[in-house]
Amino acid sequence: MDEQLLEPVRENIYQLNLGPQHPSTHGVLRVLLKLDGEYIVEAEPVIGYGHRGHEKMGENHTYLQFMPNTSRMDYLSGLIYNHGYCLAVEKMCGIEVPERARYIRVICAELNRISSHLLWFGTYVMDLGGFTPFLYCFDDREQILDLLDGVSGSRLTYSYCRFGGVNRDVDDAFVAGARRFIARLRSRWVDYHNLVTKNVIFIHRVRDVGIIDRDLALRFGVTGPNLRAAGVAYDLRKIEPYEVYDRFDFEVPIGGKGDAQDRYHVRLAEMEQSCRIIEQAIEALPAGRFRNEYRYQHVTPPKGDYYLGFESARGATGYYLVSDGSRYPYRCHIRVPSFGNLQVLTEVLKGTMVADAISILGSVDLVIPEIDR
Amino acid sequence: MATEKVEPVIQFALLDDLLNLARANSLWPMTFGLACCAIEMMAAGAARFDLDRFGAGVFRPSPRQSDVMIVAGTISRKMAPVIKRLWDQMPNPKWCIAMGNCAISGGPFEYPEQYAIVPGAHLIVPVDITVPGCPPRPEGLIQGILALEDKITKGEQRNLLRRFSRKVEAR
Amino acid sequence: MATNDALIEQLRTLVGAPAVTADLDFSRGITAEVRVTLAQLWPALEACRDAGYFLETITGLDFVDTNELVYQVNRYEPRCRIALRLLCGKDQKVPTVSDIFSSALWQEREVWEFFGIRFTDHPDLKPLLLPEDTDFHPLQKDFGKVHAYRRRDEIYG
Amino acid sequence: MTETVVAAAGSGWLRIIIGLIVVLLFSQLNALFLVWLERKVAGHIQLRPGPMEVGPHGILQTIADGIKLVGKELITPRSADRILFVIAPVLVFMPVLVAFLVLPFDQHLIIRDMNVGLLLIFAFSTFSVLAILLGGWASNNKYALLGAIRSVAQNVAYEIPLLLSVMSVVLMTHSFRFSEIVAAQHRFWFIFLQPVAGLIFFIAATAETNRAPFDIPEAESELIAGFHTEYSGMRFGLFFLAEYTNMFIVSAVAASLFFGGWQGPFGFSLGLPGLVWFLIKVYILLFVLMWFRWTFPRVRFDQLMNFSWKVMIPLSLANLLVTAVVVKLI
Repeated sequence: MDEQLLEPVRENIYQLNLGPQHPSTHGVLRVLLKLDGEYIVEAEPVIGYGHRGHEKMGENHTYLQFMPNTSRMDYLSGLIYNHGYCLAVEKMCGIEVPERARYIRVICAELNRISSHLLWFGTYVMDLGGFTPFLYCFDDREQILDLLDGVSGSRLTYSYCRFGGVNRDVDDAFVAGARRFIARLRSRWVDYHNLVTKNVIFIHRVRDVGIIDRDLALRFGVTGPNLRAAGVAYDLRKIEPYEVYDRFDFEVPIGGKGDAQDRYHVRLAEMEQSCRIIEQAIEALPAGRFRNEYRYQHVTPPKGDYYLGFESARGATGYYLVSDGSRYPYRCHIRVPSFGNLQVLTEVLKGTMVADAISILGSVDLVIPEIDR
Repeated sequence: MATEKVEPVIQFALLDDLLNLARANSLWPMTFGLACCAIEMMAAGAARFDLDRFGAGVFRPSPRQSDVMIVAGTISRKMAPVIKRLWDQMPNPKWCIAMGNCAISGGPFEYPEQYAIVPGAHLIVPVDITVPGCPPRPEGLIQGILALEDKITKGEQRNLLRRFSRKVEAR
Repeated sequence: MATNDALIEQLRTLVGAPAVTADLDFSRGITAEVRVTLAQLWPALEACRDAGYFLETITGLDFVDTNELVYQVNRYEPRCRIALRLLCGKDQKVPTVSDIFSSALWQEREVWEFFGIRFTDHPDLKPLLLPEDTDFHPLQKDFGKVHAYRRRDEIYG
Repeated sequence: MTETVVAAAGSGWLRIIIGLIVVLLFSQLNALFLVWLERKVAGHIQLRPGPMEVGPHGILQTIADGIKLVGKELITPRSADRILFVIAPVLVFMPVLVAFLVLPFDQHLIIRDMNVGLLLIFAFSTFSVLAILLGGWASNNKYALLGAIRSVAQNVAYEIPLLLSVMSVVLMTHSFRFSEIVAAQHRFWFIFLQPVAGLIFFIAATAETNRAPFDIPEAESELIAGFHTEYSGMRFGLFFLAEYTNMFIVSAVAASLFFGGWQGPFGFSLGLPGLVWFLIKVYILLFVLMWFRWTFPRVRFDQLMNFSWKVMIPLSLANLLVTAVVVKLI
């Protein structure tokens, strides 16, 4: 810090402290901007304002006790994080999961992904100054939250998955509700496109802004929709199919040059693909048990380490678990996608304007407590 | 923070009541979220729950213009001084709602030898209302706001503006 | 798996055949595991970068007798996660790989603040997530409440 | 009825004093009403009811807000320039009041029907920019300063097309006097004769009042609250009220210049008094301004500038030229 203050500052260059309390840093991110007028000379994200010590907690809690933490890491796609964690522990211990449970998990995870993207869509347009789409998205999102609330009992931090299944079975009302929601969401696209996608002001704010191309993404480990916007079809659901994703017919939407507009279109297209997955999963939803007969309370995986990668709403996520044969993991490391997605901004933000910085920050879809863990 | 409350020499009871009535019905929160609870706070302000019905939907980004600080989420050690500073930047009279278990007591993240968080907003700023839950549902936050209103007007019956509309509903 | 062969052969020649365990059946989430020494880390990761891999994550591990770093690299095509395991003593410094993968800049800072493993030539080695005046390393096993502090061979045999 | 009132009020000083009192009351109440209306309009656009609980349909909401703001602590940052910091919010409100003096609410309901009424409004409207600059500068806050700089640049850029579009109306009426301009629209409103000028005027006026999509000086997601980041209590309230009164004024000017002021369409008054016609038009325009705000995202600073200098100004110049030629020929 001291060195930073002492270094000779060029004339006309001043520092602006964006955050940690700022309307568009999506949580508690602080970005130190060095500005020349409105142009950014240098940007340094400062993180850690949401650090809660998840990894230490992972070592202090048994495998099951850590489950609620997983949905609080990335609270926008909490169920996907639950899902990944369950898969990791199940693979370690060799726990069989009933078919029905696997389909339920996929349905719920995809619903969660849509809700995460919807929230991103709303907040992104709000960052750009359009307030109304935010409320429309929240209205749609509430329908998903109602569905997931019905099966898991929580609106945001689900902890729905269990080792060997899920917490509660879904009923016909859920299935009908999911169908209704998909129909509703599809009917809303017209409004969204008219209000946002085709809006001239919006197009000018996102086109050619914040380009993250393949090389840059490779250097910084950018994944998820931000990478796919650069034209790389890297989606762990396709590349390393986990659960039953290999049984569904869906596409991986990709963009072209990787600017904010591509990221916008990729996320919108992903929502549609998630709808397709849910539809197929509902069609194929088998009867049977929704969790194993044996309730796995204290699992003791065999010694060794294990990595499971899965695709959260923000990109390639992974749990690295080391077991020493006891009830507590020896090490619990989480690879979070937003980490790389934020780090790349140190390069991308250079030379842009403050208004663009907000647009770029919003377009990469950050969840800060996920980075801070 | 713990300054003694000095009673004014001349009391303006009616004026005070009027001011409190206005304050209670115009609680502008600060745009300020820390973690998961912030999303529920946003949901409370959005179309379905609409905090604006109670006059509390004007989320001001600047602490200078806000009346109530909703501490929504886990307070990390790194963030604590910032929260204190934001609180000091708010003009009097001001109130604080601790939303969610993390802001009340550290919630699920509080355990022996936890190194990263401050267990409770009351350790940094004076908290008026606590809204438990992990995270609380938006209804919970609305109830918290209403409880704060009652606290400001010193009793539910004295919130005349709200009582008026309740009568309309009852009819 | 055939596409992997080029890089894995290259790594075999770099670090010696016995250090490479390739073509695992993915039951542990990785395709190949490479044990590297401090000197071999740079060339091995450079070979990975040249083959189009990206650094997925760096994980630190704290054992009684040693520290361990696990570098995981991956690429944009199916199933090719390679884990590079680096054992380093308690006082040993690790060369930074931030010149090879920019994403290591922050990940190494994180490892430093959590485990106290120092990286040489790192341009900006200060705490990332914790306050800048932090003087403890929370994920070291002698910090706070810990259930077990083991030697490495107790787990990996 | 209005004639008798005006006649009773007489002319000269008495008229000015009564006018000022009425204007003060009207502008304040109107601004409060507009704030409420904005929140209601926003609410209904966004699938929610808006203020509902404070009084019937939240009608008392803005009064509660106002009383609360009066009762708030006034903070002056230690590093701020005290005098300028205090003056700025007062300064932003004064020109707004002056503008009311020359607005033609009805044929006879003008407090002072000056022959340079139009010029007076534009002369004083620039004052509010000065106030914003002072406020942003005196706050000694980087966000406020950025907001102030943006505001000045934006206002300078949009003042030109605004005035140029007004000039084409003036060319047609040969007068700066509001009553004459309105009277000239007895048959055809100028929006039909001067559609381009009308459009340019409305866009530039939106920018002048710092309304979305041109609200970059107070862009919430970028600059916290822009130039009034450091203002608390009623000082902030004054900025807030001034914004809404400004909105009223530009809508009133637009209604007078392009929509026939107090006159009904095509000379049919439909039995409604002039004041009603005038207010109907003004509120429709105000609604459009609110509609803009809740529909459009914000433009970027440089795009805003480009739009003004590269599109609006050449267009308004061309329009002025065509008008001049046509007026000369006829």
